[in-house]
Amino acid sequence: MNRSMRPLLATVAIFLVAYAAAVFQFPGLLSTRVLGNFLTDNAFLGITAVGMTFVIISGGIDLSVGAVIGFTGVLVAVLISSFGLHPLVAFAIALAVAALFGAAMGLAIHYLEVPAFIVTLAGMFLARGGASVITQDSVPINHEFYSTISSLYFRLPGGGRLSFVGLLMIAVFVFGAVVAHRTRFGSYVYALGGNTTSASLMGVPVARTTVQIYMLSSMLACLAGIVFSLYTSAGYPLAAVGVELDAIGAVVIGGTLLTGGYGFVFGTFVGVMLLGLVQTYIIFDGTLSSWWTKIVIGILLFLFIVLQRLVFAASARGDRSSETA
Amino acid sequence: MAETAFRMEARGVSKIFGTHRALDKVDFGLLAGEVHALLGENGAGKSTLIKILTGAYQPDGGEVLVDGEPVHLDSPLHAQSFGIGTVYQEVNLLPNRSVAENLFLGHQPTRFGLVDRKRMNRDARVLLKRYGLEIDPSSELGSHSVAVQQIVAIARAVQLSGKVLILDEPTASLDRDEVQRLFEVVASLKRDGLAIVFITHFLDQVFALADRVTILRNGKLVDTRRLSELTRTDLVRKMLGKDIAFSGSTSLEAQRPVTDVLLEFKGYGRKRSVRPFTLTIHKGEVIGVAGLLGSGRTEMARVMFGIDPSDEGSVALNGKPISIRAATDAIAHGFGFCPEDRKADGIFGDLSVRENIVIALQGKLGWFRALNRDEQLDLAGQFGESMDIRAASLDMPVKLLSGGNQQKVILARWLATDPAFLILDEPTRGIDVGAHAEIVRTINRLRDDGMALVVISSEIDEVVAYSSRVVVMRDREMVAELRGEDISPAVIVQAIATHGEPTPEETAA
Amino acid sequence: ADMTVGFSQIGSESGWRAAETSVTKQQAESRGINLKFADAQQKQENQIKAIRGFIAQGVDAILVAPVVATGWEDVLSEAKEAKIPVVLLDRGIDGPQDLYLTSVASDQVKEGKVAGDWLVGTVKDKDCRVVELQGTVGSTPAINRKKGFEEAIAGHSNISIVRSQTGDFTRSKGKEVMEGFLKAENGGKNICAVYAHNDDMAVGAIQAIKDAGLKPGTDILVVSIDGVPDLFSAMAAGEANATVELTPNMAGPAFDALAAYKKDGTVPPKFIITESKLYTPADDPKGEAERRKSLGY
Amino acid sequence: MTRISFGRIFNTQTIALVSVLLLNWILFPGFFKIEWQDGRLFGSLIDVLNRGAPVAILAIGMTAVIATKGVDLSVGAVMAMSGAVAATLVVAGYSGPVAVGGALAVGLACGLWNGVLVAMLDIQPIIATLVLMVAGRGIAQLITEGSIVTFSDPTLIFIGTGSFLGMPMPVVIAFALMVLVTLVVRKTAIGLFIEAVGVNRSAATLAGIRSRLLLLTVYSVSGICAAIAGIIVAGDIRGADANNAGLWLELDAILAAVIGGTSLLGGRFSIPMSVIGALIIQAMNTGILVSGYPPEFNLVVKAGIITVILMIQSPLAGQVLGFFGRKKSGASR
Ligand SMILES: Nc1ncnc2c1ncn2[C@@H]1O[C@H](COP(=O)(O)OP(=O)(O)OP(=O)(O)O)[C@@H](O)[C@H]1O
Ligand SMILES: Nc1ncnc2c1ncn2[C@@H]1O[C@H](COP(=O)(O)OP(=O)(O)OP(=O)(O)O)[C@@H](O)[C@H]1O
Ligand SMILES: [Mg+2]
Ligand SMILES: [Mg+2]
Repeated sequence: MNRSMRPLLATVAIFLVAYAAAVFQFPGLLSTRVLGNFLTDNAFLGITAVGMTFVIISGGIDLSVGAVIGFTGVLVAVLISSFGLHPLVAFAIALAVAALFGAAMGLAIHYLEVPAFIVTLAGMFLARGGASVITQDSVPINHEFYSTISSLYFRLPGGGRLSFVGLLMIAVFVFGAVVAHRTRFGSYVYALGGNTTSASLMGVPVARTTVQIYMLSSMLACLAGIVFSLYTSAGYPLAAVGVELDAIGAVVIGGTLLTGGYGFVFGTFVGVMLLGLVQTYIIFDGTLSSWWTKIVIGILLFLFIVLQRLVFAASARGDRSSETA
Repeated sequence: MAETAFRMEARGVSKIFGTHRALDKVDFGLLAGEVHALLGENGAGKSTLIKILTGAYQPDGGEVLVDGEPVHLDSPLHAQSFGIGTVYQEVNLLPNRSVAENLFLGHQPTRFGLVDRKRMNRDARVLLKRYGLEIDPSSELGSHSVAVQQIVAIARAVQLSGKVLILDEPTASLDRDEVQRLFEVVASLKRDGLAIVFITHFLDQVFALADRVTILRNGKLVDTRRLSELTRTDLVRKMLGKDIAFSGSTSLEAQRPVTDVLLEFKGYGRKRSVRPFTLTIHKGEVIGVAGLLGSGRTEMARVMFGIDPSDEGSVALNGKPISIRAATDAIAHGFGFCPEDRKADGIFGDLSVRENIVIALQGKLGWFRALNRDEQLDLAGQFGESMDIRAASLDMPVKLLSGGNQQKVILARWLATDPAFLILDEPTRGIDVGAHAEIVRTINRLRDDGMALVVISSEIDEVVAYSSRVVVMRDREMVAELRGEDISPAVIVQAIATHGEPTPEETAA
Repeated sequence: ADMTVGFSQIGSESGWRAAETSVTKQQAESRGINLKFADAQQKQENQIKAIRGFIAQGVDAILVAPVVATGWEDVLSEAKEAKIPVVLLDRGIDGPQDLYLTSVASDQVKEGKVAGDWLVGTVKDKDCRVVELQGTVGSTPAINRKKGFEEAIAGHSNISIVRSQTGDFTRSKGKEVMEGFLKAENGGKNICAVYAHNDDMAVGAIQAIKDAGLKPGTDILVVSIDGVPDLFSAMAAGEANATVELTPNMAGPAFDALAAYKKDGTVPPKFIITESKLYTPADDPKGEAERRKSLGY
Repeated sequence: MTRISFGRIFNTQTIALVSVLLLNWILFPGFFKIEWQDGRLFGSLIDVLNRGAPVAILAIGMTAVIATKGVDLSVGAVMAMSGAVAATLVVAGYSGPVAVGGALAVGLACGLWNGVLVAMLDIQPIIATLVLMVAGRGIAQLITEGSIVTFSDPTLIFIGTGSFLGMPMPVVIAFALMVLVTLVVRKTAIGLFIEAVGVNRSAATLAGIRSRLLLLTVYSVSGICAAIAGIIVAGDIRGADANNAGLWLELDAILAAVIGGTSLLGGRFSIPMSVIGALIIQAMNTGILVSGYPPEFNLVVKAGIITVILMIQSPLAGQVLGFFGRKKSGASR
């Protein structure tokens, strides 16, 4: 078995066990309604996390995604409500802006040799600030296109809904998995995460790939912003604050190493579902105060990480121990 | 140079790092169907020239021509498009990806725009077979030893090279069989008309393979000649600019009197790493460790040094049992260890040469007895000089030194701790003839000073040259301990090669 | 049967919010209501998740303190489909009114206006340069309280807002921003009053004024909104001049409305507006501070 | 270090700091005015130092962590916790020094916890410290039950707002801490070991450095620094605001370290430079405050200035400048 598969399998196993345990306590969790909600409610997070997976596999990080979601929502809302553009046109404009934004960050990371953490932090300030310069209010979007989309869903037996945005997220995951694991671009991404010098000597176009990675991340964050605006029919400059940390958390819980080079897009999917499960569990429980909610989320995060390490360590024991320390 | 039909040519290239002229107006031409050896001391500028020829560096002067046309190679990818395949000095592959992907990265076979993994793995298997390597192409490259990675790097370069193949010290971590296979491959590529550059510090290999040689010294071109016009001594003189006395492969002068026992490993071993071994080491003794790649020599060293602590057996120092659970324990007992993978486990790339040299001693002194800057400079200067480390300044980052000089820095680091027992894992890998002789001399000197050493090496001649005893590893097990008369290349090779049937020593024991 | 009510709270970003949560819990307990509490950590998406979760559990009613006005239609229609009444607490939403049973909230614009009116009444014809400590940029209360205050002083050219910066609704930012204002306005000599969008920032500002060697409440008037105990204490010490109370008991009226609705289908008024009462040093600030101690501010 | 050459004083960080200060002066002419009032110095420049102190203190610990190739996201939450503990202790009747001791102990405990996760369990620092970043604020709120615990303990208030020789206490504390930590890392071998572990942990272990113990120490120092910063901000507002104390300050601290020239990839570090980085950030914030621009522009301005600073610092800029420099010297030859 491939060594790098192990954290992924560990995550899947943990998810299944955790879900089973939660269902045992609250049988209501095993309904199509809850499952449908898992997809719909986490769609924007999932889409963001796909982009984040690429960034992290390449050894980088993108702190700007939450702000890009907020910015996109505001931009789209203003374009539709104030300028009367068709949503699809507004989407295209937003995606183009996001692509430029991501490209600028990628260029800065590569040519200025500033760590991604800092470049994307500045990007976060810029996007968040840009959104509040456009408007400070939350801008409602009243367009029939929006109502059409939100009425697009499959009804599942048992009252659940398989919504358009949920399906879109799945499509993005499939797309992400194919790109990561089945294209040359994908192999370049892993190459950068493995060792940038080696990658460059092996003929990987490092500059181009770096720029493409951050473009991809920003564009997926933008798509997530569009989904968020569909989800709420509005744009709000403070939307999705802190989503970057959720996305990073999902990616890492999904078995991708923050140091780069290893990871699976599908793992991220499981990571997103795990986070969703934790939140749903806390809601079903309904007795946790604000502070206990934070503490419990922290504890669960800790347990997942430790569990993953244990599973990883147990299965890696036989290997040539290359990591000394 | 009268020939004009160069496949690839560098005309008057220069490269300046800061104030250091790594290359100074060097001309270098490659003919189709030749093996061209590029020789020079550590730091002579060989790797730098290669990097310019392959677009990894941009020259500060001069030009590069392919088939007579001046080209501007702006990246290794660009060079690849001209059919130039390269193995760089340090294995530059991706340990996190599969073997097959490392072979084909950037050129993966695709179907409908998607990478066709099945075919890629199939092709990889076929390709590697040529080098006698039967490993799972979908396995992670990092899970294989340096040697395997080296072979993969070679296979990748060969497969990318339509016109020119450049090999920068490809044989440094290969054993005889593998070197032989590589030579066969090179010979056949030569017949196919490729121009091949070959960098090595092994003169035997130069004479076995090369048609012409180019010699660099201190970044300047010394000479380009047909090999047949040169003798071994000529070569060395041109490289060093002076004569050196060859110590030759004379075995130990005489049986020296057995001195005090320093260390005794009894049934020492570690599960899944190395089978229990028993070894007594005396003061003033060099124990050579021979074995095939992957035979567990490195593992043995790691267990001795406590990096992978033993889970069986005992060890005694000067007759008193000690326990070695971590590297710090070993160091506290006066051990030292130069690891085999200098990039990953040895050097601190961003730290200065000075800091790299003092760090082990400082580690021994602890957190609060800091050596001040002057003491550090003294120490670094002293050991830098005795090891003949070529660095523009002791304060430059060690990563800017040539590979051989980095190796000397690590050796100096341990000598500075004044160890009683030193383990050297492949200490001469990638080191030029001058330095090689230097290190062998150092080993001998240390032994005469009463230090005990364990030296792992794939160079059997070298092992013979300095060992008081030789232990042979096979399949992670110590299978033989040779001494006296038995320390000869023939016996060692036989002990390594013997499969199944016990060696004479074992039956005797 | 016992009623189970889900409560989606924004988070715990301020003392007032903590008080609202604890008052809601107290009110639920005293009525024998089983309260399911979900903290959204300031995120709308978490609130939507919580509401969906409540629907999936089949609660009898849902209370929401919406973090932002927009974006509730889809999820509230789901609640409606599931025949679960929804009551909005503390803030309203943009959207069709049939999506919720009622909204229990203060009028934030009015809060700002009450504060502004007080200032207008206090300074009369004197020139007054006001500095404003805004809430979090883009948050609804910040926008509305600014709007209300500006409306109140609109007709009075002697009163003008000379500086306005965000203090993020926090004490320490309120203090830091006030320090900056004091420096920028001639050591505070040019400032006649400070208007803070919440009491926490006002408390910070009071400290900054004191540090600058001026007397808050006398040299610089202090007016703010919320009515938290610490501000009443400051008022008792003569360091604050006015606060507009925002009651943390939004849940009481909400539970009453729900109980009546469940019992015989009485439809409550669409908007239950809580009182925006002005407190000045004349209103026994010491006693007010004491009275609020147990509410979890 | 004793050897400070002029080349080290005139570096990009100090130039950036001076530029931002000058920019502030252009926007607000009274910026450099300093007065003596009530036995202490008073002025915008002092505000920059005073308000910058908590982030500077965080940056001191953060720099050491980053130099080991780590990062500590939990410092903001640790600030909230230590403030909460100090406040509840004095409210419960304990003396000020006891409260300070309790808060520092909390910081140490948090640092040890992070250190154990990173050094013993080999969890990646970002994730390891994310745990405490999330849970820590919850714990702080649990301690204060979500409210702001106000106090009037003179010790704590003195730490937050007192002054010593005319300088605000936070500035004095930050300066003392900077000198102390700098001396400790440079006069012992600890600095070298931190850099060695950051550059190549595996080689450091092989060279006999107790890298686990070192990491544990470094994260503990970061925790203690965060606790000190937490006491300061609590003392400053005379209350522990568990909800907001230190919120997002971890990002400022990281930014300060990076502006100060410490690479997120570990290795070389300079604590005084990180402190200057923190002052640059605060000078920026104060400048925005006194300039009177509407707050919507705060973040955009901040992003712009960061970008400019990073561009000046980048190797590319160095090459461009070096290129012109070389050309000039070449011509003069
Ligand atoms: N990136 C760099 N920056 C500064 N100096 C460098 C750099 N790369 C190489 N050098 C210096 O250039 C000189 C030539 O190095 P090079 O690696 O080409 O030597 P080499 O002949 O390949 O030696 P070896 O046999 O040890 O591999 C050395 O002195 C080295 O220190
Ligand atoms: N030719 C090979 N084919 C497959 N695996 C190999 C080969 N060579 C080495 N390995 C792997 O590398 C592992 C350990 O090699 P290691 O480096 O410890 O051995 P060594 O005797 O020290 O050799 P050297 O130091 O010369 O590389 C082996 O257990 C084996 O799995
Ligand atoms: Mg070389
Ligand atoms: Mg080995």
